[in-house]
Amino acid sequence: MIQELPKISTSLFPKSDFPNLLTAVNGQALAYLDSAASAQKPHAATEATTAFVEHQYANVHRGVHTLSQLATDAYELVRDQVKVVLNAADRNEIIFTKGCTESINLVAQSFARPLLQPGDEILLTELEHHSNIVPWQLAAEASGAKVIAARIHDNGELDLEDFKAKLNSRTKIVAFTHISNALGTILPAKEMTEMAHAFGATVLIDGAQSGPHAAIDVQEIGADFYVLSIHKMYGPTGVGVLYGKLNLLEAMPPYQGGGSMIRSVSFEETTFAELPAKFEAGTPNIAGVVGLGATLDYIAGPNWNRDSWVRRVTEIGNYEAVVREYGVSQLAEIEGLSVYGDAEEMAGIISFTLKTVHPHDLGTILDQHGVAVRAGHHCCQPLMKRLGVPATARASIAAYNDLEDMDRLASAVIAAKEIFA
Amino acid sequence: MIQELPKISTSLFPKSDFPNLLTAVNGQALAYLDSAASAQKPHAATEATTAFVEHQYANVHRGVHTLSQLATDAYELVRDQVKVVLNAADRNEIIFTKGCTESINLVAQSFARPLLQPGDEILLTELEHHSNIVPWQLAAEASGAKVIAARIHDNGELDLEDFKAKLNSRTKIVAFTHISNALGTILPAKEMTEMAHAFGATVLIDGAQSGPHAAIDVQEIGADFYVLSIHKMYGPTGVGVLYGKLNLLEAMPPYQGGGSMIRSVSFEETTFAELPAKFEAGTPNIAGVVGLGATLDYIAGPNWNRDSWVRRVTEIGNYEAVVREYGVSQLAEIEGLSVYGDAEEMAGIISFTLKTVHPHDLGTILDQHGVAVRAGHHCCQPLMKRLGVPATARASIAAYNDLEDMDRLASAVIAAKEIFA
Amino acid sequence: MSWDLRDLYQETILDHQKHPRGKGALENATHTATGYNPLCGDKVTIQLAVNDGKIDEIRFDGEGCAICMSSASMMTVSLQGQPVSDAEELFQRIQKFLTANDESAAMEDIDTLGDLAALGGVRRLPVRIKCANLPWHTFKSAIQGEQSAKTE
Amino acid sequence: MSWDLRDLYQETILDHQKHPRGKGALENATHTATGYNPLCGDKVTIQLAVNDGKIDEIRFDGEGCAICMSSASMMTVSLQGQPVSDAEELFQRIQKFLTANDESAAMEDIDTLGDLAALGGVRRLPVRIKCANLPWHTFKSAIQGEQSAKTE
Ligand SMILES: Cc1ncc(COP(=O)(O)O)c(C=O)c1O
Ligand SMILES: Cc1ncc(COP(=O)(O)O)c(C=O)c1O
Repeated sequence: MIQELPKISTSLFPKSDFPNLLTAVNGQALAYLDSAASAQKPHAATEATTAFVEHQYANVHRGVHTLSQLATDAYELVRDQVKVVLNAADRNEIIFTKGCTESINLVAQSFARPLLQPGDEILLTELEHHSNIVPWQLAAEASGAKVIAARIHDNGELDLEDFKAKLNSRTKIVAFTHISNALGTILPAKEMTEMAHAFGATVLIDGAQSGPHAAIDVQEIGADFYVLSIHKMYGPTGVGVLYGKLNLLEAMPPYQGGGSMIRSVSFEETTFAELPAKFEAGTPNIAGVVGLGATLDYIAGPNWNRDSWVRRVTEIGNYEAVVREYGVSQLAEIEGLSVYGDAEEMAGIISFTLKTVHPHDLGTILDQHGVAVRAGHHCCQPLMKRLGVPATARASIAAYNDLEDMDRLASAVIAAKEIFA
Repeated sequence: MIQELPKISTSLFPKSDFPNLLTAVNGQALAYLDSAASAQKPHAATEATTAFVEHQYANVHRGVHTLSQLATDAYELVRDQVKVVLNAADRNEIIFTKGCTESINLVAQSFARPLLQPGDEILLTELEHHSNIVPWQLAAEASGAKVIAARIHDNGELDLEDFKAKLNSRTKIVAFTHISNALGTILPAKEMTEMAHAFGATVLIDGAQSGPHAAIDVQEIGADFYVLSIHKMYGPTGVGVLYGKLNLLEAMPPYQGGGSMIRSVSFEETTFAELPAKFEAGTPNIAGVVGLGATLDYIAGPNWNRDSWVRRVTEIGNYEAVVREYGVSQLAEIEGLSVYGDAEEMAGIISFTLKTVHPHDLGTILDQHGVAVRAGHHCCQPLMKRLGVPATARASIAAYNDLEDMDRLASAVIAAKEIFA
Repeated sequence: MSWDLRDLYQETILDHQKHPRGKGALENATHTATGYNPLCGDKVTIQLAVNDGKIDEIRFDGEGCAICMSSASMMTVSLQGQPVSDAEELFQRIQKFLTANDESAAMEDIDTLGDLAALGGVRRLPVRIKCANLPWHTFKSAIQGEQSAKTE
Repeated sequence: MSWDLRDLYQETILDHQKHPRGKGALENATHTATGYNPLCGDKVTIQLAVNDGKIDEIRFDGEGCAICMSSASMMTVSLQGQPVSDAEELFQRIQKFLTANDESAAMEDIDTLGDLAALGGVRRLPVRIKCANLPWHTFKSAIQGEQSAKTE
């Protein structure tokens, strides 16, 4: 894809903006290549969050006093920001959850479970993360529906023919990941959504890995639901996003009951609040949501808007592709090393195995060299089975990684190989 | 209860430990009397959390690399700490959720919903917060069970006779608040639990308000489930606790599906992980949980244990009772002011109305005097109906409040009265 | 205080709160709607008798804070006997007055508002704007034939 | 590196990994259990032929990292032909060796462990202790008549 590697001397996000990247691990400088599991946090956003907690904090949506109002304003402002990030049509389409996993469970329970009839089908893909499999299995079990998975090609690309062949009039839900966390494959989300809509299915897209690395336009894709995990977007833990089309969210029953999601409560009858409150029962992760806002500001710079956001994340995606390409070229020199995933469209993930060294041992040895990678099934056991490996080692690239991190990765892999020689 | 008011010159927790308390609001020093909605956070805990995020952060439970291990250790250590706070028998009885509301919904959906048969009863009290009503209504609706509420006396005390009379062999769940957030009433949790158990019912206790203000011993109470909201315990938002007896949690199906909560996943069959992982699907609020640990350290001091924890929170409860008593005595001087809730056992909450001034107006006027109280139904609409008021003003007291805050409250109320004279 | 509470609780407001005009039920109402503010529990019912495009009678009832109750009371005074089209136009002016971000835009029509100008104090307190606005939104719902309104 | 990887991947470990002893299926097994490490996907099956309180035969099979596979291989060597009671006692010693918090307590019996002492490198890497321990827990499950084990 990339014709000529540009010279990259420093990373797109300065490492010094992320204090944890400067931590010494096992006496080595850290080469953090596990951002697909969770990204490190910019100091500026942590600081802004602390400032909020220490100068504007109170509970939201309930109080007439000043702090409560300040906190509510800060919290709700972030809803507007996320609307821009996803290009949603309406701010009430943005629901804050505790993460991608909760967002998917919410849709599986409040949308799918009441809808599904025995014999109905939920179509997934072989690439899915457990968080985009198990919630559907639970809803299917409760309703007698079936979970089905579209196959992938050996290079990690989705087999679009098989996907198409598995769509039919019983297909009620289609759920797939925008970017595979285990391989890095980018799926043709718009095309798949159109195919699914042709059969009347409702489409949920798992954006856990696309959020931080690609421009997303839910209207252009046509997604019915789109979910994000903020801790993977350089933001705080315990925050997620559910985007849903207004008419779908409006028609859905609430997921959790509690404070803030009601209009009126009596022991005889309870009526529910409008969107988005209906799906945000209880005190939300106020500081986390405010921290998300500060993180978006860090990523896109002051006074960002839709245009500058799209430019920035496109730049990030391109940068990471360059770093990946370089890393793959370095690893390719190592005999016995296989990289999994070689689709046309790849995000910044390198999944690999080494003939003589088990991924778990590789993980430990790399760690001793200060190189943090993930080793295991990446919460994708069905995919591992499909690839015929128990596990892989995975280096995932973020905007703060650089070519040197790739060099460190390659030389640590060589060192591992030598131990087992 | 308190014979002689000790002289209190400084608060139990120094205000200067809580930066937000030093914020000027409307040009006035802040008298923050809304801790029952959410408590302010000690700087020491915020700082410790930042140190974690900036030096040890990674995702938990999945990685072989050093940061992942450090993060997992830090996260799991807090589970041991919470076990001590509640005096649970086993660390696997402690599940981290996003809040009290989620904890109750989890039990309502995973425990109650499969158990309940048409005609079964769920017994609550008239004191309950919407978060301890609506989840049960949702479970009851799905199963054909009925939600019933035990009455209170006019002084806000539970009518134990009525509670007893409403228990019967159809009562499957009994859920009640340990301390009323709207009135401050402390309920006889142990006695009520024993009464409920005599009919074979399972008991959930809502500890949202007891967590920060009272010593809790789930084994001594005999509670089957006990839930906490950490943001009310001076800790971060987006973290809650579900305590459940081991045998109950083990027998329950999972609530949400996703990463970490599985043993193995295939499209044909999925098996679930052991406790506590089974109920912690997806990436948890890692920084929030670590922040909880730091908050407990702040509250109880370094190297705390069960004994020193109990001593400390008992001291906090006693201190707050003294401040409350003083506040009530000041307010009692104001003609037309009525305090709601006058049970034998009261926590640090003062709920009141003023004849000539609507609580909402009172809230605004107090706020302009720098006094932050809540005005409204406190997410307790059935209780407001029972008391025959649309709303009350509520001053809630934490360990950082002092007698001067009470004086400020009383004089601001007098100012409000004058405006409407 | 950086700002005087008397700006919010002006004499006019307190007067309408203590001596509400147009309060009570209306027999032969052609339009009725009830509005709620779920945040604070305020509740206002507006009843209208509209004939030939004119508001012959208007009444309010309900329970709420001083801002909400006096706003309702002043509203009945302003709308009583008005053509519906003028009432709707006044609704628009009130919206601009209470919610326009730009202070000078908000103040443009202040001279045409009479007693209603006393509601302007809420502009400084976003959380209370809903209180002032609840009767107006409820009126709007009533005239449009809806039965409930809210202000969030 | 602050610590030498050769401490973890000692010659003994690498030798057992490359040339596993006791690997394969056992016919006429009296006890069988399979252990999983859900974290990394390691899977070990242990089969035993126990007669008159003695382990006549022991085999392992499965898939996993070097630590896990060599631990299993060494275990078959140590337990082959041993009385069950001795095997259970060795299980206890291994637990202490791998998991005792106190370093000197852990090291007490090191001289009695033979090749197994090579597993000691994992003590420095808590996340890898489970790898070394999985075969042992699976053995324990098998002898107790359970069919599955895990190490978390
Ligand atoms: C008694 C009681 N129960 C439940 C809750 C709900 O807690 P949260 O909103 O943190 O989930 C609250 C807090 O508002 C409460 O006071
Ligand atoms: C593709 C994908 N989907 C879903 C998830 C689940 O996200 P979380 O654990 O933040 O809920 C992840 C992250 O592990 C992921 O990579």
